[in-house]
Amino acid sequence: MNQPSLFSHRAWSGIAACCLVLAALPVLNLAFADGHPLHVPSYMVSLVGKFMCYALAALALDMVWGYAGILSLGHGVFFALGAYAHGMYLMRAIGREGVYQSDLPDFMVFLDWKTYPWYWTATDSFWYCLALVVLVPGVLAFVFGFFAFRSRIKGVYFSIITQAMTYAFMLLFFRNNTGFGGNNGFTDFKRILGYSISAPATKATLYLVTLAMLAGSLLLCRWIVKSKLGRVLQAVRDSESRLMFIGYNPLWFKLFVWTLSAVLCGIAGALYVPQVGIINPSEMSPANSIEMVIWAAVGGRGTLLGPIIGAFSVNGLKSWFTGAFPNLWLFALGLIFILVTRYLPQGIAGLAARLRKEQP
Amino acid sequence: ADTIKVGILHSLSGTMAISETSLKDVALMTIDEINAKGGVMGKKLEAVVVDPASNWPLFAEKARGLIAQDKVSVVFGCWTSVSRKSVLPVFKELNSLLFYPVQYEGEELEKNVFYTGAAPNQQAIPAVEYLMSKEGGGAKRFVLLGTDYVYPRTTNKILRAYLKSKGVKDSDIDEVYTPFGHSDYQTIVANIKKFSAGGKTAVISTINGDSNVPFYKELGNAGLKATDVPVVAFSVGEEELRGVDTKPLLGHLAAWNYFESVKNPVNTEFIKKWKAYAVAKKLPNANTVVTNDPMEATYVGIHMWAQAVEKAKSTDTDKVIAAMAGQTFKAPSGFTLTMDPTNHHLHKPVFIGEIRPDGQFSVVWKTPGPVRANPWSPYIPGNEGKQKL
Amino acid sequence: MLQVEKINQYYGSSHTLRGVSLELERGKCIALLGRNGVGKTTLLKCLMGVLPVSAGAVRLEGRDITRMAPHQRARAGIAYVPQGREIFARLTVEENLLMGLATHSGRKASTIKGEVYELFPVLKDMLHRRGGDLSGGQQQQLAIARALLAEPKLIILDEPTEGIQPSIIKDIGNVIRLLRQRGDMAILLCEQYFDFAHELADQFIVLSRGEVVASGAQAAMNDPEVKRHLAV
Amino acid sequence: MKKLLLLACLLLSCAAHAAIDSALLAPLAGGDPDARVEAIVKIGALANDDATRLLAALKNDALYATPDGRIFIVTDDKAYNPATGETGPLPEGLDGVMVNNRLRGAVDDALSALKLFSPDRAQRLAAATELQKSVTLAQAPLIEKALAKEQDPDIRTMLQLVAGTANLQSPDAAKRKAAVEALADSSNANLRPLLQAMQSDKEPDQAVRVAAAHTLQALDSRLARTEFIGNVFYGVSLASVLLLTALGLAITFGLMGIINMAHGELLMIGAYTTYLCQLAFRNYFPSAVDCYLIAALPAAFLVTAAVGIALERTVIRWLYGRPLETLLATWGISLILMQAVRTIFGAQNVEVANPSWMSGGVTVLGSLVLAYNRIVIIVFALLVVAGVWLILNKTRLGLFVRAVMQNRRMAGCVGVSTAKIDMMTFGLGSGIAGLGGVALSQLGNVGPDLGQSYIVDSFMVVVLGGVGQLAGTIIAALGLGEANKFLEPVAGAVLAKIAILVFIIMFIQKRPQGLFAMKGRSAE
Amino acid sequence: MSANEHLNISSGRVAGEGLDTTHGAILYLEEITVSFDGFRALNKLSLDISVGELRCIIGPNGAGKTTMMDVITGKTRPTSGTAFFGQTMDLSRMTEYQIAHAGIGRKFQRPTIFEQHTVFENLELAMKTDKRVRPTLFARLSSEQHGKIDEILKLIRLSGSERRLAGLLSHGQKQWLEIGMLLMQEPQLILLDEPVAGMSDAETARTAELLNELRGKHSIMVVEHDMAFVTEIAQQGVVTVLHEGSVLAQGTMAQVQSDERVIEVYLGR
Ligand SMILES: Nc1ncnc2c1ncn2[C@@H]1O[C@H](COP(=O)(O)OP(=O)(O)OP(=O)(O)O)[C@@H](O)[C@H]1O
Ligand SMILES: Nc1ncnc2c1ncn2[C@@H]1O[C@H](COP(=O)(O)OP(=O)(O)OP(=O)(O)O)[C@@H](O)[C@H]1O
Ligand SMILES: NC(N)=O
Ligand SMILES: [Mg+2]
Ligand SMILES: [Mg+2]
Repeated sequence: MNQPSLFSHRAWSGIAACCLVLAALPVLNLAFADGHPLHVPSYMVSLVGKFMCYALAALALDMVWGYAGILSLGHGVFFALGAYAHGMYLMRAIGREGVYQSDLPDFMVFLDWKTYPWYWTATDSFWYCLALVVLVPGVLAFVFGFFAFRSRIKGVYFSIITQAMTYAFMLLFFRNNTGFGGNNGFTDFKRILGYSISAPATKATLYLVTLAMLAGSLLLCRWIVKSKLGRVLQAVRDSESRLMFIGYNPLWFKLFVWTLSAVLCGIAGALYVPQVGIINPSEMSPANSIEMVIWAAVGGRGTLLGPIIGAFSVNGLKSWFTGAFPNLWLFALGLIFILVTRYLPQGIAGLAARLRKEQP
Repeated sequence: ADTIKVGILHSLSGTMAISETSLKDVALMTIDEINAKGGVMGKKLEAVVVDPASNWPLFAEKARGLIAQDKVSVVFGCWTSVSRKSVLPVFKELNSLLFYPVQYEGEELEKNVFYTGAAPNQQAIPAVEYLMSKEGGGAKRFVLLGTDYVYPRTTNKILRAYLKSKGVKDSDIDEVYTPFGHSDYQTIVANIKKFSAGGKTAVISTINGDSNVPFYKELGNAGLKATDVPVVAFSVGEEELRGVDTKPLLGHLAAWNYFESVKNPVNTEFIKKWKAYAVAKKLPNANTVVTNDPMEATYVGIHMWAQAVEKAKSTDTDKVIAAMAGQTFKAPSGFTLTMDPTNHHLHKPVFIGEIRPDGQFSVVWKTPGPVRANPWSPYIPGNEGKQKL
Repeated sequence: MLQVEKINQYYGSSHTLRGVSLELERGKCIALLGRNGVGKTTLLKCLMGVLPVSAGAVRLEGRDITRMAPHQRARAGIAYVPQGREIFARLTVEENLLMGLATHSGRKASTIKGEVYELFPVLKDMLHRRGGDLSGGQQQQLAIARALLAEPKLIILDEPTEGIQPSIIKDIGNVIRLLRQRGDMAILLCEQYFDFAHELADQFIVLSRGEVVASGAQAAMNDPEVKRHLAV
Repeated sequence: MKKLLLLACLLLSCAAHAAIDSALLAPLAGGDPDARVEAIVKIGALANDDATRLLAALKNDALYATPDGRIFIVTDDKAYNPATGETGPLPEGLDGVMVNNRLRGAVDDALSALKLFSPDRAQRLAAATELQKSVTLAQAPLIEKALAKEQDPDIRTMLQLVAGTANLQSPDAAKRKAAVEALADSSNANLRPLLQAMQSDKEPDQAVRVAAAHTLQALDSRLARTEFIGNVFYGVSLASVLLLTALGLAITFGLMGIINMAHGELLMIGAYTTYLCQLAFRNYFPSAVDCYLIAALPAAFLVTAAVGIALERTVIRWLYGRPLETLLATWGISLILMQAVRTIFGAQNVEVANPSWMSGGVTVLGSLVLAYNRIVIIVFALLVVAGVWLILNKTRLGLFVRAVMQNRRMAGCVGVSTAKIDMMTFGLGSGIAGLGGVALSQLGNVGPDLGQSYIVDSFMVVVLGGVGQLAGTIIAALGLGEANKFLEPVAGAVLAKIAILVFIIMFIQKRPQGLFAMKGRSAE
Repeated sequence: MSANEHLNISSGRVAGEGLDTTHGAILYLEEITVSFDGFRALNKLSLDISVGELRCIIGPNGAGKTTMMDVITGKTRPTSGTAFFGQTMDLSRMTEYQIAHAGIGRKFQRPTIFEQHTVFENLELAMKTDKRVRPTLFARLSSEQHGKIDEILKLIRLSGSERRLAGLLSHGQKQWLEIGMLLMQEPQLILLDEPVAGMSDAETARTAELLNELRGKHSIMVVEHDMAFVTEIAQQGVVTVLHEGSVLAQGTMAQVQSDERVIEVYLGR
């Protein structure tokens, strides 16, 4: 309405172009043989697929951090729970092809478990697990958020308890007896919905689903941010108490984005597992959640596109540096973080906005 | 191509860098050594080093990159079991080769992996046997102390089954786990002390990584001496002891398939080369570098692979796998190690060493010769007859 | 004492101060008048160094202070009572007062002169309360007391009577009069309360949209021309 | 059996001769473990200075053998031949005599039995204490003999307990009863199984059983008390570590609002400075090496403060008022610092040894060992806290720091050089982190990742206490330390840690601003 | 544009749904005490406001005026005493947003607006609508609502500035914006804490004019230190003087101004 439009026309065309290019990658990978100039190596495709999952997580984080001012240092837990929920299905789909040739996953055979524990009930259903992907992070976030927001926990206090939460979950999942494979987590998946997980076509499909989810989430988030609710969220960020005096109950607004964000993050995790092939508790380590925040910050928080750009650039650089300068890459990455904060206070997206202003 | 590319996949940053960095260096040294002798099939080896940064999904990504992008013929790498598990599907999918140089919990056999570290029966079981022997102190009670993850949990499960088979009661076994990076061992050491009041006790430590130093410092300061309660560790070697004041640890034990202190010409040569390499490459603390078991396993693995390639006259994965069967190598441990034709594990000797004040180990027990690996522990029901690929 | 020469200031692209000049002598009080949003506060902030000026010069006792940081200007003898009080909310009243002594050293830096308590007795009762817990008017009093403790050569007051009860406004008026009579201090008073300013000032200037549109001696303040610039 | 032999020999205690029969020595160099143990027992039975010297040498790895089986005690580059009593140059082909735990145990037993009759009080006391652990019925006559000779009251008490322990297995019921009663004041946990056994049918005598039950009860309650006190101590000790690691952060984060992810790396730099000080002392003042810690304290403070100031001047000062951005920049700094240390010192841990005055511990209440390094660190933490408190509350600097952090612009307007205060405050916080690093180096690893393991805990402590509240930080550290140590024995380390984290989450619900919340209008 | 037209827009309801004002009073404070660590900011304060009344409250700095408003709006919980909105709503049991929802609007002593939002958005957020999550998400401004915002913009003379960030306004402009937000809320009871502080004399007069227009349509409570302004708006109504947390005097402006005690503690001689 009276808002400057969130994305300019140029940004819209940019987004569309990016989507096209991204969508073309797996197609080129399948269509052209290795060696052909237009061939995209499958390594590249799986890398970009992984980055898109990270980008979705960063986008989710930006909704709470950038717009509602809630800094979560524990989003890794939602990501991982989504991943574990999907992982349960993938584990069941291994069937008897595990090393112990049992109906149970190898790690359960190993623990001498004879049946699935109750929380594995029905996880052989793909759709049930998809529901879990949404429900588990969603319900956890809702309950956690409800109590935290109701107690009016804010700022670093909130950040730290989210960190405590993810840390606690990490330790819990590290225990073998928790029933999620302990430190090794889930890996060695064989198939999804009957299709071999390592088949190029399956991979391309997963990739495209991820792309669609990312683009869809971007649109959804944009719609929310541009609605009046988006403005209420920003008011929560800036002056929550003032908002109460004009009649809004911040609790439900916060809870809404917080839960939405957790669900998006869970979906990101669910898409991540089959593409990366492993989920284990280290995804819930506090450092991982902080890294998500870093992606959003580097890209520019409160901009929707920024976190996506941030996730791609930080992870892209990390992938490239760790191969190209295995001994020096931390210097380079660290320096980039410092320079971004120093010279690009609004992140990469802010730089883009500045350039646009300077040469209209 | 006029070179053969080999991948090196060890964390150079993050929590595992502490252990894995030196494996990368040993691998590079070994490759230099092979190249100096003319390479393999007349081609030089070219190492591609990447840093998976102690991040398991990154291990998988890097493995894929090495195989698919850099087209390496073989990868030497991984330390933790979870990093191995995370790259396994990649190696299977792309049908490539991984050489894994670290002792591990077993319960695994993969066509695409060669395990040059110890399986439980090549390390844990003999160590416990020793502790129960008269010479080892005749321990009757056991504290199984480990970091909370799969290697310690699995090892302890096997050990518990083994101890039971030897008539040790459950009440004489205490199993204790600490989180990764745990640094406060006051309570645990006090509890060990309490437990040991009930009879001759030994501690079997599968503590990994950073927690070892605080554990040993606490042990030393609490006055628990090796003559009272010996601790045998499976993840503590010369490299880890570099960070500890070992004087109070005199007599505590470790079980490995190699110690730097074993005396034989191959080892002398190996140590000399390594020290010279460290100085030449200006590695940090080059004048105090030590060798250890995973380093030896790396060294052996690379040489065996080179031999197999020569034999196969190809770097093709399946041909190399075939040629690996029965490969032998005169290892720094002083024995000639053989690659088992059926289970991809090495036949290795087992040594038990006591910590000396200088941070080295004096060998107090060893097997007469190399032992075949049982990756599937026979003490776990259902594992019978699984020892072959 | 204070010379301001043609200073200009921009907030981004909006030109807030346009060539404002003024001159103030020791022992004199100048009133700065103008409607809401014309740039009074901005001008005072520029004098204190909180905002940079893009052109022009500020001189204190002949010394060019245009590029000095606020703390250097404070040490050079300027004290500032900002609009909105800017109390150190989590310091006690006493500590807030001690902050007023930040430019002093030695014993002087730790002794709060009794005068301020005579002027603002309420502060004495509340020495150990946190600044932020005070009522609005109490905070305003605290802010003035803090500035006076610095014993400045130039005191800048941005709407000092805002939110203060009538009797204390009278007291503050008396203090300003006293300071003026003492003759060792120059006073720059930005005020919406016309009668108050009229009573105390020797001179005045009127700002409108960042420009000086009228100025003169106290007597000229009641001119309809001046009033016109203040009316809506 | 072994002990019986030893005793027999001891009691016969023949006159000392100058040298040891080489036939006795020969098995030591041989490969038969049983023969070696037997040899040690026999040598111990000689009970003369030469035997003591030989056994001590064996224990300290100073015993060597030639390939033909002759034994030498090597000190510096002289070889003493115990068989001949001659000292000469080192013979060809000397090789250390292998000692393992079993042998070491035998040597210890032999030595402590010898030492019971030593003229040195400390040695006798140590021997008596040692015997308490392992005494058997067979040794009872020896103990009685020592008891008869002993004058020192402390050692007598100890020996009485030892005698009691030995006599528990006496076939004579009266003796057993006396022994059980004598042990009523013991706090030796090793007695429990014996006493417990005496409760069962294995003990034929009813009176002894009753007495044993009494003693066992007394012992148990004493042990329980000891355990409780032990837990309190462990908790305080953990708290002191948490406090030292969190204190610097309480300043850089709590007061300045910088989400300082590089805090852990400042701890690490402090620890590495300690390492360098130790190296320097080892190389240049080997005689004073035990004092390296004293030098390390100011050094670590200055080095980390300097690093902190450099960071503040180059990076952080651009970020005031943008607290969330500090997270990103300091994360970058932390990566760089970690990798820098890895490049310079290697990825492996470096060794930092406790100075000898901090090694070991003091035994209290019979069985509770309070490690010296822990005690020192508790005291050190108290001193640092006191210092920080004084600086922040009793100096003008402290006032300015708080003022600048609350209202930077106004602080400038009243004449405070905010840039200088920022620099000094960050330097102070960093320097204190450096001191924390010194303490950590005495407990655990010194490696490039050192900081990473403490950063999460540090933030929890600071936040739980209430950001900007020094007193809160202290109480939070203490609370977490104690809670952890009382939970750990019940739940195990992993569940205890999870429980603590859940507790933190719950606690913040009750106190959304931390333990010491700011109340009133000023809190908004 | 005069304030008159504004009144047409605001529904002009005096009492809304659920508010029972059968006894004629909209607000009752009874024996309210608020203490902060032993200091009594309010001391057994009793006060009531009738429907449609414009009540001026004066009193020395620190008398407890702002604290009283804090109690009414739920920001501070009374240590003892009761506060009722209408006959039935116990304010001490309601949260801030429930109170706002029930129809009490407040302007703070220091202007508090959403600095990162534009002037327009500030008004939009304050507007009386369903303020729950779902309606907010799907809210679209009707042309009527749009018109209303425009009216208010004109009234507070920020018409040209509706797209400016509110944080960039001058002090006086922020005061006006906050008054505008209050009007958007259409509350039944308006609390104004020093509405003309920092306004020029002319602006003050305008504000007085506005309040005189609102009189009778809303119940209003005004706290001010500007005596000219208070005289202007109090007219013949009751002025209450607070001192040390309780009522010191009450009466018409003329009565109060001549009260010795009021002169002593507040007006000065
Ligand atoms: N940080 C800022 N960025 C952009 N514009 C600003 C900023 N601060 C103030 N302004 C604008 O500059 C103009 C002058 O503001 P200033 O605060 O100096 O006014 P003033 O004369 O003090 O008004 P008042 O009497 O209301 O205090 C106003 O129009 C205001 O909107
Ligand atoms: N949280 C608090 N802690 C301690 N004292 C407080 C707190 N809040 C208010 N006070 C004290 O309560 C008294 C009443 O404050 P209040 O703000 O209500 O005064 P007021 O009547 O609004 O004054 P003014 O006209 O100056 O705005 C003051 O003396 C103030 O210092
Ligand atoms: N395999 C191990 N040591 O994790
Ligand atoms: Mg102003
Ligand atoms: Mg007030």
